[in-house]
Amino acid sequence: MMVNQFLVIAALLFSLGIYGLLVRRNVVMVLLAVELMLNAVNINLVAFEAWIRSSLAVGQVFSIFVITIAAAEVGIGLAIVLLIFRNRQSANVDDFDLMKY
Amino acid sequence: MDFADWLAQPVNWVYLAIGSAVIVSAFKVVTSQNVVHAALFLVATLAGTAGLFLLLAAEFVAWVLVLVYIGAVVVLFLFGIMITRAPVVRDVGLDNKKARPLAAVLSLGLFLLLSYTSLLAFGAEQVQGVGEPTPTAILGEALLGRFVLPFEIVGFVLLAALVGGITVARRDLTPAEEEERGAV
Amino acid sequence: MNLLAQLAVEAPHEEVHLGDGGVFAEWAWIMLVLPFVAFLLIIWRGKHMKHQGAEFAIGAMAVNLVMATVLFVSNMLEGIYHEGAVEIARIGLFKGHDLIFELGWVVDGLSIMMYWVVAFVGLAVFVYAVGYMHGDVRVTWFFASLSLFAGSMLVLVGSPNLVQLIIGWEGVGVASWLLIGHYWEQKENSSAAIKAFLTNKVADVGLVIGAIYIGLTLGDFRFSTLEAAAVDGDAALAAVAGLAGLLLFIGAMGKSAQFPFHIWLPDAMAGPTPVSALMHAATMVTAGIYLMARTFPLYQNLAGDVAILGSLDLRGLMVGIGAITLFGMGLLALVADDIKKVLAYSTVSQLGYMMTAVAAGGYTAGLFHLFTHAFFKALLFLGAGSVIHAVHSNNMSDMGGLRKDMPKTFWTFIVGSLALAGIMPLAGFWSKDEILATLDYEGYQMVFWVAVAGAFVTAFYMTRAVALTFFGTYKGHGHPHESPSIMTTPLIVLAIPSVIAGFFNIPGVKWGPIRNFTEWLAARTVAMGDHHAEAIEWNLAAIGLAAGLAGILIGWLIFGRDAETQVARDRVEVPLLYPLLRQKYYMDHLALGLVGATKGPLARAVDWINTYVIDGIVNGVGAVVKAAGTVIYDGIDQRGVDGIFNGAAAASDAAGRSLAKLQTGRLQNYATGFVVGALILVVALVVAL
Amino acid sequence: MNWFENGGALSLIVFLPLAAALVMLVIPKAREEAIKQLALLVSVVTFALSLVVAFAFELGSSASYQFEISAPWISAIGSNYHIGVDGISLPLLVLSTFVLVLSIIYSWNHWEEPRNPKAFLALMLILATGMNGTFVALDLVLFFIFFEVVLLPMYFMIGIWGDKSMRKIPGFAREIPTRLYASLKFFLFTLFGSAFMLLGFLAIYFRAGDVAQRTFDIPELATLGAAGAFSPAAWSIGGLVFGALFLGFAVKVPMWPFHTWLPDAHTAAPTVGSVLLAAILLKLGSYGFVRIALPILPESARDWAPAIAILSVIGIIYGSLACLAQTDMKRLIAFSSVGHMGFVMLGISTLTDVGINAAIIGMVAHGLITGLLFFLAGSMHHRYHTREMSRLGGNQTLMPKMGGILGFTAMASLGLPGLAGFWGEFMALLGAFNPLEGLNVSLFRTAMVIGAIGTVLTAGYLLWMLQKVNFGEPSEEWVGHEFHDVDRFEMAAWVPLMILIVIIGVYPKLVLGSTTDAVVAMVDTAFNSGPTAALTVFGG
Amino acid sequence: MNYDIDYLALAPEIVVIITLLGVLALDLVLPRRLKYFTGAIAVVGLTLSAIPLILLAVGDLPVSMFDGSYVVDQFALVLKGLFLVSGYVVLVMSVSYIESDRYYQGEYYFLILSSILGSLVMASARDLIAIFIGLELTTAPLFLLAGWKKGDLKSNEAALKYFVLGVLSTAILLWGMSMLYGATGSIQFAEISAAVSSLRSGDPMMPLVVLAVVFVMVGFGFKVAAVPFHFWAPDTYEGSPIPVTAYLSVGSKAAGFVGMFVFVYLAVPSLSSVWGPLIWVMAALSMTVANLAALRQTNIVRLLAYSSIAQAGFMLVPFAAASLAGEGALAAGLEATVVYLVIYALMNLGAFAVVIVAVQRTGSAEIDSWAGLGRLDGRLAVLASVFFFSLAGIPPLAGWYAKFKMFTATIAAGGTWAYVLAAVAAVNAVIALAYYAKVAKAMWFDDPPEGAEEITEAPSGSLVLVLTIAAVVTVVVGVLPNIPDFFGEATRTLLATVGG
Repeated sequence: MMVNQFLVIAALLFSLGIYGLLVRRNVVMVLLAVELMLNAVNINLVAFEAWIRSSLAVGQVFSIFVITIAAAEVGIGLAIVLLIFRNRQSANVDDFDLMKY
Repeated sequence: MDFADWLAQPVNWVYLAIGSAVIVSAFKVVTSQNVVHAALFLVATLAGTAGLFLLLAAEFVAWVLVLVYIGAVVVLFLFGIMITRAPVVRDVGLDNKKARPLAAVLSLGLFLLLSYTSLLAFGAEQVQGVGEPTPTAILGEALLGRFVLPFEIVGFVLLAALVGGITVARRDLTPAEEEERGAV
Repeated sequence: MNLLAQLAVEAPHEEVHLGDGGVFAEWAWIMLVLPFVAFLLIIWRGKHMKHQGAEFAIGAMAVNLVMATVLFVSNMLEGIYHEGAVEIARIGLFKGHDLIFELGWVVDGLSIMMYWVVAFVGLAVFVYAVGYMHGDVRVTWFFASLSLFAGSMLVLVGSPNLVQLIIGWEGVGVASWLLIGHYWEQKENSSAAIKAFLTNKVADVGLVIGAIYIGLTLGDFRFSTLEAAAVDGDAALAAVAGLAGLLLFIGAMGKSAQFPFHIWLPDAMAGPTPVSALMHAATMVTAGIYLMARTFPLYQNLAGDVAILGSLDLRGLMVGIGAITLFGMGLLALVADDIKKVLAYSTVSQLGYMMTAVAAGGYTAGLFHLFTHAFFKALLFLGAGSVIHAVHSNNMSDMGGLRKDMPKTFWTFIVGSLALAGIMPLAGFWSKDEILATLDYEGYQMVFWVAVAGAFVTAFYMTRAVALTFFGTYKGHGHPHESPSIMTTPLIVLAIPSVIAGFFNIPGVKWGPIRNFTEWLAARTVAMGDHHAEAIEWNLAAIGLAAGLAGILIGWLIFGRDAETQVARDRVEVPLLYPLLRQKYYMDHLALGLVGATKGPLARAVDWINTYVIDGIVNGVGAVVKAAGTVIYDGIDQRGVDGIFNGAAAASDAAGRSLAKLQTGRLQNYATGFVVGALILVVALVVAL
Repeated sequence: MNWFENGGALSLIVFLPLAAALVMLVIPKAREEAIKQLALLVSVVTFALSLVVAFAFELGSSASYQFEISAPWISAIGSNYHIGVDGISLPLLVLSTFVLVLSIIYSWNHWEEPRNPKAFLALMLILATGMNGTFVALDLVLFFIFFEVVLLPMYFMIGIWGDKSMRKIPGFAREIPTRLYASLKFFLFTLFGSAFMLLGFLAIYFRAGDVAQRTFDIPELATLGAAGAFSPAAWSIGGLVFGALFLGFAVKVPMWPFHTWLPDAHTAAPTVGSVLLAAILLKLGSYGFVRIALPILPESARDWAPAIAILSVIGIIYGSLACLAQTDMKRLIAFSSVGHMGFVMLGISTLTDVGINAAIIGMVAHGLITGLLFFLAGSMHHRYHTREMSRLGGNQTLMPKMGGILGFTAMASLGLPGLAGFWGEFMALLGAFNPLEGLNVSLFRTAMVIGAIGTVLTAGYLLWMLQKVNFGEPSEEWVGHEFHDVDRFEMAAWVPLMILIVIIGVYPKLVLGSTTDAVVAMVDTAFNSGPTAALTVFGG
Repeated sequence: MNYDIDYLALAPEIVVIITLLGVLALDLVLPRRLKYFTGAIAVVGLTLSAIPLILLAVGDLPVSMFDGSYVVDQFALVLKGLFLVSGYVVLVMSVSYIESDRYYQGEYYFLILSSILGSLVMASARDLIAIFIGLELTTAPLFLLAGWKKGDLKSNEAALKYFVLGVLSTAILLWGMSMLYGATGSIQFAEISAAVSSLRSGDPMMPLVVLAVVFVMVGFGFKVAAVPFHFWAPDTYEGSPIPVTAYLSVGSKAAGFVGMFVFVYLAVPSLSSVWGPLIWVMAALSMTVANLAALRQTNIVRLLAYSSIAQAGFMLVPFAAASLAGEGALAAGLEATVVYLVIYALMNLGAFAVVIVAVQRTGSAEIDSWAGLGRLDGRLAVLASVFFFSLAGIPPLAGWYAKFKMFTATIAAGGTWAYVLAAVAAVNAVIALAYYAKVAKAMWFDDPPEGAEEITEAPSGSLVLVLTIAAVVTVVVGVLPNIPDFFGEATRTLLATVGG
């Protein structure tokens, strides 16, 4: 197996994540897209680790950190979604443009 | 090594199977017009990713992914969806349709860029030690030795997310309610 | 080797023995300073004095007269020369030596003559003014200004260098502005004052630049240096002589009201009459002649022969302008109704004589006429003032028959008129004769005849003025009375030199130990090199005298017998010439830059022109310049230059507005921007590397 | 008295006003008299100190810096607290302290709304620190700081106490108060210039040599400059660097076409603000040319000199013509500065000892004269509540003393010989006659002639102003008004100026005696002209 | 492998950790009226953490741990000091603000302290993981703090925008990091540097590395709010509680800069042809776009947001210029940016403190509501003027030296691009003045609203303290720039210790 076959999948996930981030109106959906992107990075890291095979398995360690952080981000994100939803009765991103210019 | 050789390796069949599943489900994550479906497709994507990890000798990471993501994060998402989706007042599309063309172009461009750079850089480099999972002990030692500091710090990230998340997400009592409760 | 060093080793260019003038020459600076002291005293205490400060002015002028007389007499007996200076600035190492600015005083034949004339005429005018201005507005200020006027003139004539000359020169200009505009409640008067100042100022550009040329060429502004260099034929000076000479001449034209700079002078009659007397006799207008005389060696040795245009050399140009002035302005005097304007044009005409003479090489002749003219012109102006004082009008059409009511004024006026007309043996005859002799000797035959014609015209218009004023019947209002003695006494005092001044320079005649005028003036650092007749050339004198007598005769025939002025006027109203003269040769209009006016139908053109005549040249040119100012200010400055700033500000503002619009408030727009930015950067850098 | 001569005196002159301003902050607003007295006392002490310095100054060696001190300041960049005076800066320093005293005296009973003497005087004292500091600074960074320090106080002076009327600005929809527009414009213009000036300073700094040799020290840099270290031949951006400096100084002067802030700022500023702006602040720019731009970048200065000369004469003519179009007396006076500073810059552009001397005496004279004119304009506005010349006619009748002083000052301003204004103009023309060898003589002579013609226009607009303001019958609207002629505070502030105008007019050595050796030394070192044997002949 | 821990070197972090845990614990037990005590604990804790910092500074440096992935050198100490001081100021500022609005105090302080802890880690982090984790710890609490005014829709929105864009930037950053790891096989900066320096143009690896570097820089660019990664800043600044905004504009921004410094100078110094132009563009855009947009602002906080974007642009200038001049100029660029950062932190915090006082009084952050402040409360207006004009860079206030250093480093770098950037910066300095002056104009030149009365009561003691410190330091530093220079000089060790 080539490294690249994983990297391409990662690139695809990452790009899809961007797509989702840009088109989704619901905040939760946006968060899902972000998870895709973070996951793509994990694929990269693990694939590289499998290629490099460093003594400390740095890639895998890194990906564990990323997973952890991603979980934390989701927690924060959902907290914010709840906060907003309670005040606005909406989780649609484009409803929020009180501040501009 | 040409494509036929590549195809001759059985592991690549597995790869193709899992990979296409990951891609399809990821695609559905961002295109599905049903929020719950979208979240479930994320589960599929992540599960597929975990499969890929297994292929890449990252057993431990694969299970972490399954546990943390599928076990916790996606549940969290579903909660979020339930809370925010249920009382939707207006019937609006899930996507901002006007944004689609630009977003599609951008993400396609990004994909081309990312894959081009990667393909150019790594060519036909092969992953090693397929089927030789990294011993979890190594990971454990690394995490508590060389990476003990980030490990500790990441705990504070989680703690902060927890404490802050709760504070932010909880509903504040109105002064009246507060008084009531104080009286009790 | 620089020029100063040369000067230091060479012997001074003295050809005649000159005395040092003694203590009076050393202290002559007092004369220059005293009027300014008087000025300050008048401003400080004048209001509280009995004569509102005239005392200080008169006192200062009296002291000056005493000092000037002592010097004058010494110079009569033995030529004296003294120069003193105080350094007021020094610019180190300028082109190898220091460039020095000095204030000082020079006591030599030329300046002594001027000191005395200024002091004498000045004193007479000051005393007269006490009577004339009695009860008028701002008498204190008037005398302060008069002192300033006289003081500036003294600074000018006492100057040993060009810079101080400029100081005095402009001081005279400012004082004249103050005095002409004395009655500034009326706009015409202040406009006339501005016109005088600005016309002079335009000419002063020539003086200043000329001074710079000379000063920097020689490395020194001193006249003595200039004279020496001119006599030596210094090569550096010779190279700039033509241009510098022309520039100085332009300056002189302004002050001395030579055509076409004469335009300011008639308007300057807006000031009180004593001012006119002082201005036309002793100060201001003589300054130009004085400058020509002071720098005479330059013209005589270097500049005169520099070609200006084709075969016309600088000297020819100057003589020609003098000639135009002396004849043309005389004609204008012929048609003026305002008695002061008659005298004013007369002055311009006489200045033309002086300029012609000096330019032609008649250093002494020109100055001699300046000398005699000062007395009788002051006398005439003061006489006119006396008449005006009596009839409360400047116009001769309001006068007539005054000889019985104002005998002292009448007789002194007659003396002045005869002197001006050049009737033997009064002062004017001798000086005019000398000018004619000079023109003849220097070979300016045509100009000679112009001068003769001018003499005729002079006699003619003075006869007209006398006839219209003192003969015939009184046409004004009220009953005119003779002026008080404080006014008539100066008339009488001035009448004396008007009669006798000419005797001091009769060629070939010497009065005991008193040297003649030629020798007085010759007391300079270098010889002037002008021609002096050995004896009276009677043929020339006869021509001049005949012209004068003819003028009187014809004038009397026209104006004397028939006192009805209107009729008289009609007789001389030659078609074409008369309107031309009435409109002062349209010079004002020319100055307006409106030459094209003649192209249209004449009537309309004249009408159109007349509308612009009212405020005269300064307001006319002023209007053009101010229009230019408006264009510059409104069009270019406010719209263009300032517009760039305002435009930049507005553009920033607009850019800010549109950039702020990028901040739509939509999260996904932000994300799009984010991604687009990142992608562009990556692609650009990947491609670039 | 060692400390006194080793920088102590100058430091006191510079920082005493600042200290007083700080002290003033703790005095309660209500104790107005105490505040005023403190300000006056400090300004008088500063002035006295500057006089002591002037008298103790060795005129014999005016080319070298005296009362000098150099102490380490910003060690990282080798910038020092280096101050000192030479013959060039001495007259300007004295002028600066002198005008401050007069301004404070004048302020005694002239307060613009919203009054607040405490703030006003404090700003004035801070301003003084900036002004004095600029004239003594011998380090580029220090110079820059002081140069900029004047901005804030002046900004506030204009903005708070300035003209309250409204103005329509092209390109903007709403009318805005004149003072706001003017204050911001002043600030932006100057900052724009000085930002580039700073870049120029830095470029010079880095060009000065290796890390150890880099310096901001003006005398050292001047030595290097004379040796050709910054010549465009060896340093491709040398000309650009001069351009950057030029931008900074020319805005301040202001030279055409960077002048447009000036009429607005002057017109809108409160009287004392206009006075200080005209009398001192403008000089900072021209002083910068003499102190920094020319000695450090002599070769580039040569290249730029014709351009500067052309801009100067444009300024002279343009300023005068613009004056003719004015209806507002104060604005007219403001525009006149453009013309007068044109002469100063013409002098500087000749790069000769005469021209630069002319510039300095021109600066001093302009400071005295235009300062006085602004005092007068302010006082008249105070009484008539208008600056429209068409309404002011007959001022001479209503207030004879005021009219007389105005007449005198106008005469001085038009460059009447015998008064201070003459020397700057005349010597600038002298300088333009024979510019530095190598410069285009005919260009400069043309400039000379145009400049001389400019004097006529100058006379024109000033006389015209006098005619409109002073002469004629008073307007109907003033019938029944009682006008107080010049009061004693005004007299106290103005008479010294008038006396000095006359004294310098009659005895310019008062200024030139101090400057000449210093200028000659500067020109000699920078342009290596030295004494030339032959006199330049016409056309040569 | 020896992964010994030098506890002294970690002491500042440990003290902060103890403090934040203490705060959290105390918050549980304290009754509501005593909750403010948590703030006091936080302040004291931060003060205490400065002690080991000083001990370290005088001790033997540098200390290197975990294979050199965590280094305590002078650079780290200076920046840690900066984080502690600005954190300290923000905490002090927060006391009255948080108190007055019934916010959750204990949690608030806990989160602020967490963020500070993250910054401290970043300053010493010398590998990708550590710096990533540090960055996350710095940022994550701020996502929540931005929404701390829970009932305020603007605050909600601020949190949301900050969060989503923050996560996006994290993802991009991570992609870059992962690629760097793949390309070099290491996460350690020194090793990455060694691997990367052998790359030549045309190497198939090059585009990937370029992409990775840009992506990482995008992540840091987001933190420092450089254009075009600034979009969140105006909205988030405006909506967040003002002390949080102050911290965002100072502490968090500084953390972004630290990340940039360390990454650029230690991990990919040889790729200056990549990050140099990148930073150049970000600098030029940040200055120009933000300054122009700021001209239009009517809300003071939003104005300060744009201002801080523009200031970030100014800070990037020497950085960009240094990259163009090669190795020698890097130190000068670093020093200039650090000096700028230090000065900026002080004056910007001062400005925010003034805003807090004014907002507490008028209840509005619109510039118009400041009209006539000069007459109503002269002292506050003077302080505000000091800070705003210092931000504008008017001597003798400290801001001038920041700009001066910036120009110095830029000109020192030399070359056309540096000069162009300097010119752009110069023009922008002028534009910036226009809007800073707008605030001064409102305070001093506009008339106070009808019926407004002179304000005599002083703001709360903690704010007075902050204002006084910031103002005094702003003026003193402006007159004696040796002080920030001292710190700037010290940071040069970053280049000396690792790789050189």
